[in-house]
Amino acid sequence: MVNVVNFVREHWVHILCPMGFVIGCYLDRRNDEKLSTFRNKSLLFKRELKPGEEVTWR
Amino acid sequence: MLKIIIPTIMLIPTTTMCKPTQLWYTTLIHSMLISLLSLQLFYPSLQPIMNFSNHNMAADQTSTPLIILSCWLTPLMILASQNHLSTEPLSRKRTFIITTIILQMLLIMTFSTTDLMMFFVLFEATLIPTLMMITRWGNQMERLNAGTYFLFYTLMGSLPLLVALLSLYSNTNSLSILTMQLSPTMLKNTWTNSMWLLAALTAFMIKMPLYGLHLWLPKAHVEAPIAGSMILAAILLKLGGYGIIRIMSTTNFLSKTPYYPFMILALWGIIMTSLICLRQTDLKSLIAYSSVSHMGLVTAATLTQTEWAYTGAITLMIAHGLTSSLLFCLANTNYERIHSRTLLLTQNMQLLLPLMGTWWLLASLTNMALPPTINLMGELTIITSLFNWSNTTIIITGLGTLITAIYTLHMFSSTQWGELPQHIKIMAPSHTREHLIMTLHILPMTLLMMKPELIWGPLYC
Amino acid sequence: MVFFMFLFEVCFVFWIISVASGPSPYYGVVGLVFGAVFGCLMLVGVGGSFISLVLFLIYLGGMLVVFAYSVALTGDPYPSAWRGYGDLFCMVGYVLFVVGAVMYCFDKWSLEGYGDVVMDASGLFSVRMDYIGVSWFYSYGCVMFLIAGWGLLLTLFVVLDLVRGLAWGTIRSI
Amino acid sequence: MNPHANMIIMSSLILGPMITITSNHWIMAWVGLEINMLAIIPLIAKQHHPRAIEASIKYFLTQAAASSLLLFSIINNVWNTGQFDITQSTNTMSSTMMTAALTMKLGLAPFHYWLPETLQGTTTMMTLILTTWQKLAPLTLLMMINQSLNTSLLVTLSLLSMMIGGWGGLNQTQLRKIMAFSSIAHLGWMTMILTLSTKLTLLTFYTYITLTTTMLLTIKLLETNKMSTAMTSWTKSPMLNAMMMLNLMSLAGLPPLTGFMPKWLILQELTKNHMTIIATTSAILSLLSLFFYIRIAYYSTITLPPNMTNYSQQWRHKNQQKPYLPLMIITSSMLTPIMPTFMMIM
Repeated sequence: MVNVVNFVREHWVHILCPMGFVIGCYLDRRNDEKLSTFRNKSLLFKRELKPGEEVTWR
Repeated sequence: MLKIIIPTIMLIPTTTMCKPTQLWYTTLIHSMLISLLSLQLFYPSLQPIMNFSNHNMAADQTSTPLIILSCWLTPLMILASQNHLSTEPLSRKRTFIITTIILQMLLIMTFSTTDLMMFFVLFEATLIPTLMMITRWGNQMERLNAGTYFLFYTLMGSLPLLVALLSLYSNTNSLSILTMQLSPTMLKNTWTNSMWLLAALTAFMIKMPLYGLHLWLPKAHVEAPIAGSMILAAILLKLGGYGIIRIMSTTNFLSKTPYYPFMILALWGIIMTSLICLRQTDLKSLIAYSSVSHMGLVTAATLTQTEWAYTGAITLMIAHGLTSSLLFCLANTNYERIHSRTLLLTQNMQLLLPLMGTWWLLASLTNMALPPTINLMGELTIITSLFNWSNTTIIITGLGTLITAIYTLHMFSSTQWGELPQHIKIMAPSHTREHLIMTLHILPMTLLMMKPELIWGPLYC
Repeated sequence: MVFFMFLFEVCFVFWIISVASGPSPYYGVVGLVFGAVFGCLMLVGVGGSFISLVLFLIYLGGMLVVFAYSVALTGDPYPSAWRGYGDLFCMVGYVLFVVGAVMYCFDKWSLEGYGDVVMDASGLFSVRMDYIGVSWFYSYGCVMFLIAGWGLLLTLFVVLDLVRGLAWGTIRSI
Repeated sequence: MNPHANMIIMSSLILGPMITITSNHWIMAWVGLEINMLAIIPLIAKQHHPRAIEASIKYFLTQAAASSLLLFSIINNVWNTGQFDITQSTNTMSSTMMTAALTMKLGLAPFHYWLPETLQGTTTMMTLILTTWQKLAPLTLLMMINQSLNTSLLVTLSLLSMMIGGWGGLNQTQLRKIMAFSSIAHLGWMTMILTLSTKLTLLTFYTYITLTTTMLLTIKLLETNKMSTAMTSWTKSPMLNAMMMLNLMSLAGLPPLTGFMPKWLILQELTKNHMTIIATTSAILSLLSLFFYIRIAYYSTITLPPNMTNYSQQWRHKNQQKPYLPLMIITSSMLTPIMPTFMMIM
């Protein structure tokens, strides 16, 4: 137990960058959704889901 | 794009709060992870579209290699500066690393923004960390002079650019890179448009630098610390080329006449700066002038505005970025041992540092564009497109490549062979760290040789 | 009346020249007071007897402040009057400047009309025009009056503070 | 100074510009200016040092001359238009004279000679008041009469003061004098845009106040009055010293920092009005100021002398922690992203 607490105290800074990556991924995904929603509003560029596809922005 | 930028920002608190003993490898590992993460941008760049991240940021074939290069350079800079900073107190080491991280963040944003005004602001924003790096961590007293030169040359050119962009904005009501080609106001070939073009291009020409506007560059390179030289040669010069490509897309239909002075200076500069290289005594200055010479090719290529030329320009920018950064690292390994940049005092290095000799050889070969390096691909494409633009340019470009080969060989032979200087009593062996830096420079070049379409730009798609 | 006016004007200019050329602030204040007297008399000449009276009183009050200032700023134990040619040059130069300026201004700005207005009421008014100002002063000008009073109080404080100095009664360090 | 007298004087110092700003009547505006001018004289001369007295006399003479010129132009305006209303000062000659008087009060070139001398003569805090609070009333008056001002006159004056602010500061070693020249150059930017957009003048003024206040408070805290003491100021507060560099860059108007925001908007407004050449000239003239800012930065932050301190016992300097200073540094360096909000408010 003490070891774990000590380990966390020693190395907690290493979590910051991966956390940033997770946040960044989440925000990127949201932006992708927003942009593809915008795209799907246009008649020219909108796209239906292919079978076996969850989202249109891939 | 945010999944690269936000970890980069989070790297700043990581740097300030990590344990003193872990400072170097924590920042190194994390920045290396970020740069590996950025490689995923290559995937969408192989399709002929702007890859939007959000409505302010997008990456296309032109900007993706540069973004990845700037991500790649940060761990290398951290790695290379370790010896240089070893005598500094801890807080200054942290400040230095934070400066490099901020620079990386600003560069990613500069290359990925879709708005010319944002591009301008971020382009200027990179000045402050670079200035701090040159003037605060340089070695000699002349660094202050070099910093002033750097700042004032760049700003003198870019303030007209600001006004030019603002006037374009008040004419077209948009500065988006995507819709710029569609704006109708730049069609006419009038004096106003020529002056506009002059104002818009001068900033990038100074940044490139064009021959005649290049005096700040050797000074800055010579006085900067190793990290400053690396980032300056690898990315910051390329900001100019990238800017020219972006601005040129707005002026598709203008007549070619306004470009002639730039073109002449660029082509003439290739010869002149290569000749200057031949009579340099200062190793870092020699590498700096070789950068000017290579960038002259890029400038000339971007001015012809063909697909081939753009491709060659981007390829050469990436290739030269890696090569010149590698050369500066090699020069720095000598500098850290001899404490002099003079070529005459660093002879017969291959006897003392044999493995370093291999790196020197490889670096020299890439710098003189030996087949099958990507430098050759870039130069060859540029020479072809310039030949297509005007047949006589082959004289200048051919001569340029010849002199490039000569001075590179001169640099190689005078550092690696010859009489061992008498004053060297004690010589530290080369560290694994230094070999790692060289490997990390050579590795991407070798890999890109095998799959050049990653940096092939608009031609591939 | 025309001769009186001429006399007043000449005296006014004379005293103002004495202010401009006098080397000592003490005499300068005297010159200002007399200049103010003749200026007010000129105003009487063009018909503003009441306003000139008010102006004269205010000027006297102001002169005291100026006097205090000059005492504060010089502390000159032996005030000197005119002597030598330097002061003469000052005088002549000032006269030339005034004459030139007046001639130039008469041409440029067409100021001929300035003296012609007489402040008598006309038409149905039974009160002189400059008396109307008194009623305005007490009706609309109350706040202004208070602020002006505050300004005078402030001036008093400022002068006192400046005069206090360090150990001396005046600021002798200049 | 007696505390009661001090209170009266300080309150009048605040009251004066308040009266000027709120009044619609020329005489009241003039009275406000006078009260303000009278109140600051004993504050400048507070130390009763010969230099302080000299500064206060220079200030008094200039301001009194400007006030009397202003009063004369007011009377002239009333004579011609019959209006005491500030916004109705339509007579050309009197509005020109008003411009001269108010720019003299502000310290704009070519009426700027008193400003560096006065600022050098007094304390740093008085420099702060003189460069920020004292500019408020004349600038407000200029903005109120901006309808009848002459654009080419103002643009000439502002270009002139940018040049003088830049060139004058190059030769100085005293930080307060440098701040005076920086103030002249910034005032140039404010008057440049005065006839085109008063809101931008206000924005420029706000950012100018923020930046100058931060800079002068830093100078006060580090007790660096000249370049040579700036050399050793890093021993007192290293972090503040590093931030001073950012603040100086912001004063110079380098892009991502706060100081760039007003310049950007002003240049945009000028280009929109087809004054491209003037915009370019003024942008390039700001490089002159950049040179001396960067010189201060070189001295204070960039270069560390090999010897520790030139002054004996510099390290004994009592380090007062000012809680507001970090906040001010943040506002003075990182406010540019807030620009859209500004544009929406205005």
